[in-house]
Amino acid sequence: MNAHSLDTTLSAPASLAAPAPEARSTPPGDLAIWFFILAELLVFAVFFAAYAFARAQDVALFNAMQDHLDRNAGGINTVLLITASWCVARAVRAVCEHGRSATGAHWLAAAIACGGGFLALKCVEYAGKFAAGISLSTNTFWMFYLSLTFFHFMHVILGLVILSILWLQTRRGGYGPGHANGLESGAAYWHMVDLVWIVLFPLVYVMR
Amino acid sequence: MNTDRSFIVLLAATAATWFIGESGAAGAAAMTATLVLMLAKGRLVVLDFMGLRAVRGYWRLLLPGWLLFVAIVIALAFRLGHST
Amino acid sequence: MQYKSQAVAKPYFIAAIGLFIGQILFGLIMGLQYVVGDFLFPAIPFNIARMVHTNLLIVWLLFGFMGAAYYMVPEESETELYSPRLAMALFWIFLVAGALTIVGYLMVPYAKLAEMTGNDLLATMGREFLEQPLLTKVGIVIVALGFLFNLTLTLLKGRKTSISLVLLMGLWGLAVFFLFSFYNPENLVKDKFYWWWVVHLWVEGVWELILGALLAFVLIKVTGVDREVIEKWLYVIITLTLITGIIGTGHHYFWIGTPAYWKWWGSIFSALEPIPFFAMTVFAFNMVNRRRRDHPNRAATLWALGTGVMAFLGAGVWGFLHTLAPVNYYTHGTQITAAHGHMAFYGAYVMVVLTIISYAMPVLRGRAANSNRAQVVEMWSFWLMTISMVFITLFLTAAGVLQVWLQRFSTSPLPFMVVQDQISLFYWMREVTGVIFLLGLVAYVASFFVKGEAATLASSTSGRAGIGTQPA
Amino acid sequence: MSGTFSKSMARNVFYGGTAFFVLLFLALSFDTQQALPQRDNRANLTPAVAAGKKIWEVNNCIGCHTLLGEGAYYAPELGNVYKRRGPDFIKVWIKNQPTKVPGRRQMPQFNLTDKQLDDLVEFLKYTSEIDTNNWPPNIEG
Repeated sequence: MNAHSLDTTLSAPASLAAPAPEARSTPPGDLAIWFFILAELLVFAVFFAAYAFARAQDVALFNAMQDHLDRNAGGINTVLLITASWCVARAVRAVCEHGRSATGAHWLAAAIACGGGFLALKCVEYAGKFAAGISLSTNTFWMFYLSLTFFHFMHVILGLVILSILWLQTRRGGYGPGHANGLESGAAYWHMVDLVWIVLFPLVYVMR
Repeated sequence: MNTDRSFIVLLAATAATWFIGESGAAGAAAMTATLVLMLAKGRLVVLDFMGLRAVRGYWRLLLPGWLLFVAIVIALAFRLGHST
Repeated sequence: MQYKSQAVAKPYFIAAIGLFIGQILFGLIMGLQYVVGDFLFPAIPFNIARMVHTNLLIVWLLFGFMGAAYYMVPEESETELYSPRLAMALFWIFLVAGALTIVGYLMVPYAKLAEMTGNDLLATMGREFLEQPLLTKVGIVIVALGFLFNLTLTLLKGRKTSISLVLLMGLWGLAVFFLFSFYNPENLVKDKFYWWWVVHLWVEGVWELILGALLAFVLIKVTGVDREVIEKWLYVIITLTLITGIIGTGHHYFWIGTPAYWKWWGSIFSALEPIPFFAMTVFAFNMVNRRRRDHPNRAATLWALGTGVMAFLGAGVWGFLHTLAPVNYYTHGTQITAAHGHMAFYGAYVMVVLTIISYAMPVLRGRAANSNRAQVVEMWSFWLMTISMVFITLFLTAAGVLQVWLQRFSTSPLPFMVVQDQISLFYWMREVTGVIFLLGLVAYVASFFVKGEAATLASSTSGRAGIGTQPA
Repeated sequence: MSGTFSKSMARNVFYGGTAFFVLLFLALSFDTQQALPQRDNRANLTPAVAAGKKIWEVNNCIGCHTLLGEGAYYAPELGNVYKRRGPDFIKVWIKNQPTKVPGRRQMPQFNLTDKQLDDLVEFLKYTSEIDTNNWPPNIEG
């Protein structure tokens, strides 16, 4: 290993252009975003563990308060995020494998719409909770509910900002087979946001 | 394609999770079912959406490992909660 | 030295070292007052000595940061400093203002000083680390603005490297967050809440950008590793620092009247704060192992590696020890905090300033590196100071554990002063170790006066022994 | 095949991540401001308390003592001293300093007037009633 091995950029676009899945040693996207993703996942893991163990201290409270959550909204939001993630995956495929920027941009727009739907629905949920006088200081359950979901909520916002930038770039034909580092990186971040919700929904809304 | 098939499975698994919640099921069986669904869903997102299926080496194991770790911690904490 | 305006860094570094000596002398006075309570009383009461000790620390680190910036930014920007004369004028203003403030602390009763310096106009004094009179605070802002003006213009007219951008962001952040020191509401909880916006967001926020930039600069110079590689790792590390450190402020919001949720937020995020420090250590060692040249200044390399390790130990490990709310409930405001504070400040900020001084001073004095003899003395000082700081930390930790046990945890808790008497043995050991630290500092100063044949970059083909790294 | 690791992406992540956590911190701080009235005992924040805080400050009490655990660790915690010792003890104690016991830690004589002592005690009383999540663990501070 020398100093350069970390630094090697993809000098051969052909290696990515080929649709055949070739074994690679690093994930799609930039390593820098992957460090960030890992750090975020670590924070969420600690947060989830904190929730689970705090719940163990007061199961009755957590179960009672959980009944006030809108599981339908949570379920629909899961569907929205999964759909958005799928759209992003299709967008990456359209651009990276087939070089179809226009198709990719459409998929990204659909993903942004789904993400916007998530935010809207979550706002409705929050409005109901705030109207009921619930805050971070109400009790441990609501502290965690609001902290976890709001922390995730902000990630959705950041994810949507990233997707919007990707959408603009893709529409302009800024990415293509072999030069889609930004697109793949942003997509990976969005999938992380989805992944976190896939844990959060059952943990907070369902499990008892 | 993997992506589309995974998407359908993810929708079905979400419906199942939602149903467990609606049924009000509690206890070890419900917990295990929910966590297994969670692991399955997360794994599909990681492998097919994030594209880690095509990656060899530790990068491929890192995120499923994270999922498994989170699931185990949750399971332990819930066991602790039920036993007290 | 590539740009002659870099020379303004030299007086800043000299002043920093001078004030460092003062800081340590007052530290020794306080250490003795811990066990001989009436030592120097009433000439220098403990609260005055402590104020001098901590304020000197802050001021000399600021001198170090400024000197570092004046040295680094022209070289990074590949242009002369916008105004060397402004830099020199600000140097004298800052030095005189700082000296007058310290003299004021020592000569005038604090309440009288407050009255004389307009504390009745805007009460900002008498809060830990922000004890400076209003005039001094205003002076700090003016000096900082002039300094930032000078550097920002230098940067704008030259090459904009990531290192100088990160450095400037850190320095701007330092100035911006200092403004919260002017906000001192009557409500004690609010006072404390925003007090931490200065203190925490400095040392666990923007100062770490400065730390990262200084370390990255020296590593590029002494290892010859590609700038691209070092700079992208710099970004990764400071990202980790800020995503843990900003919300990590919450670990100060457990017991001061702020809402209970900070116990969770603060614990979760600050528990992850060791990660960037660990990353920094790994990074520093990696870069040195991958070095493409053997820089003749082995002392600077040693300081750079030491910064990584000691910052990780002091800020990372010792911070983690008492950062979780259930632990902090018992350790808050005990000698455990003092132990952490000492090693964290030494490991992160003292050492990084000594790193840049170690690298830059020989250059400012017209050579690539000091003579071998001078470097040996400097390395002795490194080990003396670092090892004694480790022991100071260990003794204070032992004192703290005992204090927590007797005063907080026990079923029949003892009063504060009774406990202090019982742990005095550790305070004595700390004081003895502090004297060894001073010896190390004397050796450090002496290393500047050791003669011998100076090394040049060309003559450095051998001699990688002694810095404790494996060959690549 | 080795992956991409570019400085520009690392820089973007730095800016994005920093902005994200700054905003999150501001949001939490905003909530804290909203929640403080229930905790910070502001109902009892009288002019005497404010005057007492200033006396606390201009005599640099924090240079030896801790207040709610923050300050120097040379002398006892004073956040709960009102509950530990009561108002009269505090005033007599301050008046009688320094003790001049050889070898013992000494507190200076600050020459406070009776009014100033009353204000300081009011400040310490107010401080002792702040909701500190039940800190310190016991009366010894």
